[in-house]
Amino acid sequence: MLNKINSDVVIIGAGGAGLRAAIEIARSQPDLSIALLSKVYPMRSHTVAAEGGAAGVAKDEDSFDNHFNDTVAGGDWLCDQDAVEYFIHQAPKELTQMEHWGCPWSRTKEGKVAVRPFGGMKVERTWYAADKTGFHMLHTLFQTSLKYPGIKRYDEYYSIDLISENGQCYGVTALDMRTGQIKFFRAKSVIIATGGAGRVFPFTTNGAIKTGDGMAMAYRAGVPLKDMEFVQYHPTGLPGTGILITEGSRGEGGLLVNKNNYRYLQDYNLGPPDPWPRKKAMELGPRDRLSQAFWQEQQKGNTIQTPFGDAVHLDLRHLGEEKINERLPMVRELAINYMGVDPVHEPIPVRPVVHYTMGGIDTDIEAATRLKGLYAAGECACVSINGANRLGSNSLTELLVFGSKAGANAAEFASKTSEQVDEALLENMAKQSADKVAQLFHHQGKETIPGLRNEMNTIMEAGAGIYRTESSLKDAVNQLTQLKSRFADIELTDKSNVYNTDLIQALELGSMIDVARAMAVSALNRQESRGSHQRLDYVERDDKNFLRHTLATFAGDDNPTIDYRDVVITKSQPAERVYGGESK
Amino acid sequence: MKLTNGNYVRPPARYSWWLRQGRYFRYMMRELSSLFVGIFSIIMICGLYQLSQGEAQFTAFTSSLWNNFWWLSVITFLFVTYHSYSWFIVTPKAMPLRFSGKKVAPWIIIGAHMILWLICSIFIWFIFTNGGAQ
Amino acid sequence: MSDVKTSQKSVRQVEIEILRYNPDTDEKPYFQTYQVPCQEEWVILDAVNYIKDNLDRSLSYRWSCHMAVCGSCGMMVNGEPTLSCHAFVRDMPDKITIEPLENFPIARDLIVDMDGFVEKLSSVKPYINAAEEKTVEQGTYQQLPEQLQLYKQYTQCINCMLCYSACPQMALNDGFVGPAALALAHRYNLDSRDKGREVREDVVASNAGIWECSFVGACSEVCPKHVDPAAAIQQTKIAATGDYFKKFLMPWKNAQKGQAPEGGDQ
Amino acid sequence: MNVKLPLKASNKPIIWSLFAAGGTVTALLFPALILLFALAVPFGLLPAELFSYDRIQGMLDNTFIKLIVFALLFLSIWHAAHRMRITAHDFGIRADGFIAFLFYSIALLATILLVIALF
Repeated sequence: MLNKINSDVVIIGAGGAGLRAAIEIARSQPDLSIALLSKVYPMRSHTVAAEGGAAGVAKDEDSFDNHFNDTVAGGDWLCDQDAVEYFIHQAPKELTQMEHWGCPWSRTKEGKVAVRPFGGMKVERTWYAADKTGFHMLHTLFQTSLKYPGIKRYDEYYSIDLISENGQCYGVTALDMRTGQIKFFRAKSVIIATGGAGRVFPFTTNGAIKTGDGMAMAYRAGVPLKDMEFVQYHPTGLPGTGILITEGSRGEGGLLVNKNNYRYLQDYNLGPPDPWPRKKAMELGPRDRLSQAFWQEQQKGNTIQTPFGDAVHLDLRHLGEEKINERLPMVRELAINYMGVDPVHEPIPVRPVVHYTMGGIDTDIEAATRLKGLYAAGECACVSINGANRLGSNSLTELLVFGSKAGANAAEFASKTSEQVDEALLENMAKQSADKVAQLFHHQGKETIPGLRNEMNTIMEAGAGIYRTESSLKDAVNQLTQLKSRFADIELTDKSNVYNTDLIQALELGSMIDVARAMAVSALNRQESRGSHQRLDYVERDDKNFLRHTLATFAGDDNPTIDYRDVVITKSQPAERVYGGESK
Repeated sequence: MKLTNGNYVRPPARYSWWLRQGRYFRYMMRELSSLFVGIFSIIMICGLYQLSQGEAQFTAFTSSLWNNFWWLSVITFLFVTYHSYSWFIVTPKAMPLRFSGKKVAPWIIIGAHMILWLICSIFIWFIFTNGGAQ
Repeated sequence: MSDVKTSQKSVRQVEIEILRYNPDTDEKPYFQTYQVPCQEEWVILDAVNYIKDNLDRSLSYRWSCHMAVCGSCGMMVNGEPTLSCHAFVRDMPDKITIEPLENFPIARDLIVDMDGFVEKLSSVKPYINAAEEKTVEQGTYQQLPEQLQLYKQYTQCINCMLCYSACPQMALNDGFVGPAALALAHRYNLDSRDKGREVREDVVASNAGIWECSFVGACSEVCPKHVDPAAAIQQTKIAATGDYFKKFLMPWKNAQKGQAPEGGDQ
Repeated sequence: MNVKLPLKASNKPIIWSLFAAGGTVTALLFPALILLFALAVPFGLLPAELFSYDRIQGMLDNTFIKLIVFALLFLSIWHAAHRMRITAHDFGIRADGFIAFLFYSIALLATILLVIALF
């Protein structure tokens, strides 16, 4: 008999979105019991690594319309505009709430919250806490969550399968990593907040934990994954390690130059090379365009050879030591430690690196999925406000706005629902989920986990990288299909019950292969170039056929089935994107 | 799968931990200096007591201190000086000064203490050797 | 990218000795030795990942961000509490010893039981305890940059627990609330938005709090984020001593404290 | 590794404030005092006549100096006693009650002797 734990709401993932959801439930409906599951302790969640900041209208000369337009244009018109509208209005409120909870936002001389410019913005609206915004937000949320006794944390529980029946979600099975025991978390409503899946790619800013578990879980339970072909490359990661150098460094005035010390972005329709100081520089163009420009420079042979591959230079020297120390202390520290380069004296070598999955679990503006009682928020979800390319600093705000929304709605659902369901049936499903893990655990196979994982990484980089073609994507899809069947024949060598990270990595790999297939098949079917999805064989944006969201539905061992849904357009008709210094 | 709670607790090195690392050893020497602070305090108190008992006792005390126990005084001096040094080195932690919103650099706080130490020492020496010369 | 990672870099053979423990099968921990071809630019974590992927799938440890901010991968490296993603192999000898963080029970291999740590962190009530809660509509609090600077340093803790591992008082008394938690309490005490110092003093100035610290200073020396918990504790001692004598001299203040709502939402 | 509840309010501030004040005072003055009173004569830095009974007694006749000497030695002895208690703990001696009694008793006796000697 499986150990069963009853709560009103189960939240899977205790990063920014999960914690924000938990706090929302605990303070709006203190009677509800909340089980907060995470495969890591909350402060290890990858929200911690976000650097630059969180967007929300703050200045008098800014407006909600500006934030709306920047977001929609940045997303190449693939955003649902009703969701964006809600998002931009909630943003300043959520950021203010964070301030009340103690987030150490950087300040102006007058003691107001300071804002900095970020890529794709007309007016600066990025709230920041030096260059450790995600870190401070996560710790503020975690520490604030300790105030609420209603939040019961289950740290280091790896969630396995959603338990759903008849179109409604009733809980999740999870592995207690320290004992190896699988438990059934029965709940009236469930929120997934497990973050992205950058680890599908070999070269990423994402931490080891970002393996798309929540996406895969919802996907296997029948919820489509939306717009999975859109994977953001951040233009400035450190070669070798993929460590993120924040866009804030360009917001503060950093310049991108090629091996000839030439600001090459001017050649890619991103604006004139205005001298510093300037607000709307070409360096602050959208991330997709900057990453693509790097690829083009690489083709032309203008990139710089480093022992860790090709790079361009991010030059901060003109900012001076004092400003670098005040605004970008972590960038300096990271560059010195991991690159041996002090940005005060030398330019930092950087290159594009996989950063963010715009796509994710298909949710509506209420953070609800098509399974009743199942909600999703944060990077694992696709609302969608990010469209084809996320605007820098919208994601930290997104996890607050929609984390809060998911919490409120899940609480509401949990307190109203009066389901009639056969408990024995649910328990049996939970047991099957546990048996599946046991089978994996005991299987004697010949494939290794690191081997398959490296192959998957290579396939995705080669087939679904910055630029894609029909043949590269077809290859990727075919190879991933083979990989999926080979995955059934893996061997686990660790037979311990306690912190069996071999088993956890196997389960994560299973998730990643499913997510990777959704990405590759979605990308193959989108025969246009839009935002971060660039096809060398379909170079134009095609609004006639593809101003639509891709919905990939799980089909077992077969490739997912692909459907489309129209984008919600309220007030901004698709137009040409104008970038950085080109904009007014 | 079976339930396990078999955490292993390493026995701490209760008596010898401070020999394992330089930083622990330096700390223990700083702590041990208190023994010598105590010894010298008691010597001084004894001296004062002998002083109150009359000239003969006091002279016996000083000659014993200078002739028989000078070696103890040397050790005491070394430990107590180390105590002073190690105490001033950590003052910026206990007293983080701010001047018009900016943190005063630790070396300034340490330096100020060292200078104060020097001034106090010279002052005592000077007062004693010159004072009472009336 | 993986081809780039393995290309033309100088490789050094390093002997890595790791303390292993599996409660399912082992009475007590033992050392296991691995030969690892380390690349010049590797951090210790890369070498451990190499072992996991190529030599021994059963090795268990925690890691995630690889950029010294998530705080997962603390280990004893050659006897020193270290973030393994932040320590470079090039700075190490040809033989490296890796053990789980000291002063914590070993759960498995390099994974320690950190529940006690999290409990201690929670015990100091590390959240804003405002005199009056503002609504979102009332906007943000004013906080001058110099007010922010006052506590900023103490917000930098990533909960990596290296300080607990370095603290000899922790080894001698496992009930001690410890450096990170006390520094966190100090962070909120110094925040101009917070009014919760007295509430926190119940733990901070208790028989398990600041007075257990003998100012060894090892916590601050090993802190990868320069939080300087030793300083936080010293300053808290001074403040708590002031509060203690104030209570004697002004007993009527105590009565007021008793009436104040404690812990806000608790 | 558990927070053992209930926690007790500590009365350490009393002894700690003596300890902290004593630490600072001894740090500033003790090296010079030792050099002066214990080492200057044997090492030939100063003539023994400077330490004659009459001269020392004459200095202590000054009430102000007497009070300063009292404060200095009072603080230093309590500083040493408290710190010795911690040091004993650090050396692995686990009889804190006894140790505290022992060292604080010595400090108390020394304080009494000091009062007798001076006043």
